[in-house]
Amino acid sequence: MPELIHVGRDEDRDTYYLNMGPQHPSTHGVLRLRLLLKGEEILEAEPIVGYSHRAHEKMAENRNYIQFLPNTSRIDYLSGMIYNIGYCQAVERILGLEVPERAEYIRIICCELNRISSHLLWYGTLLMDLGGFTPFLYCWDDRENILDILDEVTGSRLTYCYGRFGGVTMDVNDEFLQNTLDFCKRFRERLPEYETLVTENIIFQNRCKDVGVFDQELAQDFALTGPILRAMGHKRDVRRDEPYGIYDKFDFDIPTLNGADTFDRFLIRVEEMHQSLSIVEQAVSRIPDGPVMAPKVPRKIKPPKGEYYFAVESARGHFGMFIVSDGTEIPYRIHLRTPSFANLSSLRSVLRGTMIADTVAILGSIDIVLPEIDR
Amino acid sequence: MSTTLLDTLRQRVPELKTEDNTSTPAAGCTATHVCTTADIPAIAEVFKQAGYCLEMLTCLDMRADGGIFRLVYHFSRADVPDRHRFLADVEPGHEPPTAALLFESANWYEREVYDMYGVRFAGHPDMTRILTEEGADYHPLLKDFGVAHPTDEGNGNA
Amino acid sequence: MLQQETKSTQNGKPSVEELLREAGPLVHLDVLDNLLNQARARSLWPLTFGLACCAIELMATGAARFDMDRYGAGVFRPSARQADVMIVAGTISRKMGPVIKALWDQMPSPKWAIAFGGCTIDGGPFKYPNQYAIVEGADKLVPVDVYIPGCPPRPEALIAGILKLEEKIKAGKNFKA
Amino acid sequence: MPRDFVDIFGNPWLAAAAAIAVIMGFLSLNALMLIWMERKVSARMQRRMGPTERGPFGLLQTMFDMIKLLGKELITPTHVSRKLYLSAPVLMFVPIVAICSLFPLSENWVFHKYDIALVLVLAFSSMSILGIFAAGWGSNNKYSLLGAIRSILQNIAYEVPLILAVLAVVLVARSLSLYEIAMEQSPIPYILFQPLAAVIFFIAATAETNRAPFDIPEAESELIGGFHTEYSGMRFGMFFFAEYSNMVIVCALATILFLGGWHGPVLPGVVWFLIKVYALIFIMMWFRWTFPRLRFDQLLKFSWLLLVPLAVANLLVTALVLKLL
Repeated sequence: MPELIHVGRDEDRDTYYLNMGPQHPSTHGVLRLRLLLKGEEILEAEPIVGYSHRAHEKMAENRNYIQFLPNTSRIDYLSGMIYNIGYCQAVERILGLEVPERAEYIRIICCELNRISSHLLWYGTLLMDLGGFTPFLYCWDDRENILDILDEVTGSRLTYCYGRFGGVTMDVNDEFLQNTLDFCKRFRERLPEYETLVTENIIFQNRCKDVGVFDQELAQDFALTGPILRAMGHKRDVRRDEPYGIYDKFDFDIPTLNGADTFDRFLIRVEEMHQSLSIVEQAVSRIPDGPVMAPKVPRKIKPPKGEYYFAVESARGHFGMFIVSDGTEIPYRIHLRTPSFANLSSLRSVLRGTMIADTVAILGSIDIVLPEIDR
Repeated sequence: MSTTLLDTLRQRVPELKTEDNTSTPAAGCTATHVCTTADIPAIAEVFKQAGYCLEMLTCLDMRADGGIFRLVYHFSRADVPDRHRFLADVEPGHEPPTAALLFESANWYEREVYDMYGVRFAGHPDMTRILTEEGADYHPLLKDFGVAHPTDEGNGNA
Repeated sequence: MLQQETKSTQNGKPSVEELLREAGPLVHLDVLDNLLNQARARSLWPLTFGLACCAIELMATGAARFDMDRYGAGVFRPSARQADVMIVAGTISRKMGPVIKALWDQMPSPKWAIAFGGCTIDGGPFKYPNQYAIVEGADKLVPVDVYIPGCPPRPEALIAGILKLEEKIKAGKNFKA
Repeated sequence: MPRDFVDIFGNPWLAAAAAIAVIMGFLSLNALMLIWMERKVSARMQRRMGPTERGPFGLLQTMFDMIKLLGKELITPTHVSRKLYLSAPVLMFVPIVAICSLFPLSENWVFHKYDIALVLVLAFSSMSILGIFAAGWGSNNKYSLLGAIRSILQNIAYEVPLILAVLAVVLVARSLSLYEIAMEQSPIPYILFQPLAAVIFFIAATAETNRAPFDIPEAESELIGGFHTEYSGMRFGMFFFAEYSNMVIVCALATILFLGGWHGPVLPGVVWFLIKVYALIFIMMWFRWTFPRLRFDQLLKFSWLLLVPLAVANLLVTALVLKLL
């Protein structure tokens, strides 16, 4: 007789371990959630990561600054543009390089388009985890438009290597700007359609309203950042708090809600898409002419000895690069402080007492990308 | 940086050497402090009361020039942009006290530092590896581990 | 056949196996095999299984513009028991290696593997001497049928890969690469 | 009186064999077309094409799927309790064939006239849950176990409103035989008398066939495959087959009880019957591709706290109205 499922009996509870293992339709990649279950209720949840650890930081210590560029967009491939250009901005600030005005505007447009495409993918996968397949395909339609626009100028759909120290590689033509404006107009018409299809759907509201409520001290305990933090009432965004590039020239507000549940995290990101759209429209309307590359860029990048830290706002939160240089051409150490590493560790205390169906909803609303956690 | 915070810090940790670098924006923090690992819990407690979060914790392998590991702590404030960097040196083999009891985020950070550098933290609830494969017996980010030949003559991804 | 002749005459009468081998198979199953292969080629059910950046392009291929379902390959089966083709999409880390091997063994027998992306061919951008974290190439774990280069390859490349796999299945035993 | 199979074939055994042949033919052809229809309908709703390369409009796609499934290796995992695991697909499929023999397709197309056909239908439909539970419990896999337990609770929760809604129709028609119920509805289909019962019946029927938004037993995104995680090859094909046959049965029952079976102005009876059945099936598919999935406890609350009281109230009102008439 085969040994049936080991249902451990400790005291009065009959509990068993369930692995929402590395290969699971709704763990957004290769996360393994080890759940201690009593029936359907979760007693303890322990996320096990490391299944897509690719040694980015070790590679950073064997390459000079230029050669690490392709790695940056593969750390978090959904906001690849933001990471790539963030890394360039970090080294520019260390070297004190001046970037021409037009390149700054192009960077802003591409980063915000990338943020919208990352939120669209999150939107689709959250709905697919809750069982609704159709919104995934709708979001993917709009995402393909963004990928086309970015593909024309950067040459790749997902892992961009568009930024260089001192500017960007390719100039954008008017057709690119016109396509971007068309996309913004078409997407603004599509968002109300999403509204009726999903936000006003009573089943979706039941599945998300006050599910996975983050209590306040989690923000400080787990150093949460990004849309999760903004859904808890904190008005914190690196673009506004530590302005980099020319974000201070644009007026956009930081949406905050204080429900701190899955539904508010959902609304926050939808509102952020609106904000990013307005930034892109402002940037396209005010883009000046001029060169896209700084005139004098040193051949060999040799930053002065010392420790530097630079942070950007990626689609998932505060992405910081801690660069230690020992004066040579190869960085002594680049530590990548990724937002999802901290955000995911908060799952340990949030999932206690929820049900399996809620785990899927909460995990979807936290919006993690595994290689960004495992680096 | 509110002076009251600096004063409370100075009381708790008298021999704290502070270097203000609001003038150099590239450093990315308002002040860098050098302290010993023994008073990390005290510092963490001061910042926890003041509403700061432990944003980043990593380690540098300085055994080549000084024979020490250097732990880097970043405390950052939620609403006002204010970041403090703490550098604490650790002799190889010593176990610095953990900050995971005060800041939950330190739990995974310290596990990652252990996984990559082998620096164990005393009092950590679950001192195990987090990223490398099961049964890994090496600490990859140490400078002498599997050094790829220097990229000067190769093209980097040789 | 001449060489065959000399062997059997040495010990006088030909042995039973040689006679059987000359007579050829008793039952001709080629027609059934051919029919099964034609059906298998036209309905490949991939396993829902993304590792890294290439998984996003795999989802893009399943989405509206590059619809894989046109070729019957759009039915993504989450359970390995019901999948025919394992599309290894993304970098295989050392920690993930045994999991992929286990998934491959759980799949029922006429199964194929597509190595999607540079990392599954030979480690891609993460390949450097004494790389400690990744398995450099999917063929170190599973027998790969079709390799699709690119980092990440475009969705059209995946569809071309699936069509190439269909060619291979349709040709059955006499497939020339 | 219509001549049923027993009159046509003489001895009942021959009639039974003929009936089985007709039902299996109808069901298998139907399942093939329904799977294709589901993929095309879902594709159209998701702005994509669906299968197009295999035959005209991809019609041969499901045939290729079935042949491939027939040719797959049937894995019986070692950690599985064989008796339950192997009997599950059969247990799930037998009630379906039995139920099909009770439906009057049109004026003179009936397999056998039972005067208590409705009771038999309800009895058999609650038997198919045994197959799901045997599959879930037998495959000794935690996900399947969860799927099995969920399907039992859901089935019990939605059997009660189903029966109460059907009772309301029986009260109006004063007969348990499907043939007579359908005959009564020649001028006006019962949906006009019993709109609430029709809605409750249709919701409970969607839950009965484990289709979204009630598909929590095989919730793909949570439980991987739910009860049929460990099944491969044609065994999994049987579950797929049974799900779509269940859909046909439930929609056929709905047409007979509420839409007046084969009554329709011009076309012959059977064609009207099939049009109504396929219309209802399209609505069911529509549900699947628009609604996300309900959580497990919300689903049970929805049935016990909303559907059952509504059905009971509807029953009382019908009884009252009939008493006064």
